[in-house]
Amino acid sequence: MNLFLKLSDTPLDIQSCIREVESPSCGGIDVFIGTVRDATQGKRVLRLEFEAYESMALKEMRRIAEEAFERWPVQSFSMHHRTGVLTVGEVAVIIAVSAAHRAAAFDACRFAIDTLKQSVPIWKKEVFEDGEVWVAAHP
Amino acid sequence: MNLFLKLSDTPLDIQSCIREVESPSCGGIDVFIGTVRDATQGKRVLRLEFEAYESMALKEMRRIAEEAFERWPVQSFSMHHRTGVLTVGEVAVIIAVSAAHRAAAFDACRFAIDTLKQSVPIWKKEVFEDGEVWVAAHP
Amino acid sequence: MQIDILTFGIARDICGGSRIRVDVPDDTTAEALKQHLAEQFPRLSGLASFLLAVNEEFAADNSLIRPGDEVAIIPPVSGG
Amino acid sequence: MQIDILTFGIARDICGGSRIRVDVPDDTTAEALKQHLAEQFPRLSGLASFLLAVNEEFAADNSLIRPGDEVAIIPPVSGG
Repeated sequence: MNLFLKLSDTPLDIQSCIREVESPSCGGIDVFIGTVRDATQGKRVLRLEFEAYESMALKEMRRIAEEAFERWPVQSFSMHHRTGVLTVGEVAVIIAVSAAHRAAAFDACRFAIDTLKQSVPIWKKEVFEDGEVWVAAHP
Repeated sequence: MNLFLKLSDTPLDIQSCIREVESPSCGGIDVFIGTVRDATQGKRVLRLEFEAYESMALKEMRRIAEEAFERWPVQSFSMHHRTGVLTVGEVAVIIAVSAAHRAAAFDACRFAIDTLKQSVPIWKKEVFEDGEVWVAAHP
Repeated sequence: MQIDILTFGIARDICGGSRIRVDVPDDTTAEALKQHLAEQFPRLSGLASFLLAVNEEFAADNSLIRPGDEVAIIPPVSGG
Repeated sequence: MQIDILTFGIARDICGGSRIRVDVPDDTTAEALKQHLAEQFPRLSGLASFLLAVNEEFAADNSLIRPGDEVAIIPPVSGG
């Protein structure tokens, strides 16, 4: 089980995340990259601020990876998440999954980002010109 | 419609394919990377040889991209395919798709690789220690 | 017993600090602690969800809080 | 009329060259040309599929081949 997890307050490196999952016995890698969008619901975003409950976030990230290995024939799994202040265009999360065949890589990668957004204790605040809001906090 | 297509007989660059689809208005990028596996059906693969009907392959690649733009709210689409002789671990194809929201990026990227494998006139020969075979040629 | 509670995101804003201390009876359950917190900080009840983690795991309502446990308020997550 | 036909992959191996020339009646359809090729190169019929492209588009069986068209044999593709 090749499993790589990272929380970092400095810029993430896409190439190194992908390199972690490359292997001669894999035929397909699916990579998801989440970036900071310049607008949300029509409002201009100046920056995002990510905060993590780091020890628990890493535990939940590991749980996601382990479930991916259980459910699909995945070869390697890497998930890097950024914390701190991010400006528009910066990378907030990278998930790379390799497998012998592509279906497992796609399924596991999509499962991983969907589940991350539901269960990993990381929070983001959107900062606009006229205020700020913790995303998803209120119904 | 930001659309980037490439057929190349020299090594593909993952980072530059991804860079083509990055944009401040996108929130998610899905990337598929197809690499040369060291074995197929238990037989050791020495190398792959890719051959393309280049002008038609680029037309079919464009058709796939255009269909992706029609079917999903995709922002940018890039597809790079390698030709020539590839050794184990090398990158045969990269598809990067960006969108405001991740579902479109995942759906369009997966559609693109699935359709590429069905319709783009590119052929690969697997070379083993004791022979070679054009993949999928025979029922 | 006294319990130190970590807060994050909007819960930190609501509680006014990244670590708060509350005084609850021994053998308090996660559910009872949530009720206690919701009374002390009514805005927690307005969140889309409001969970507790105990020792870095999401806590079931009936799990007991023990002295020394690492307890955290988990408002709706929004990573990625 | 004489038609030059591009071949790729296993079709090139079967036909013995990356460009072959066949002699067919005027107003030949893609289907008739495929039959002609299958008679001349019987191993083409053993492929999982065997299509023609005319001017870089997959050709319908009833499409007419005209002098000067770019015709290609497309054996089963296997890119990616």
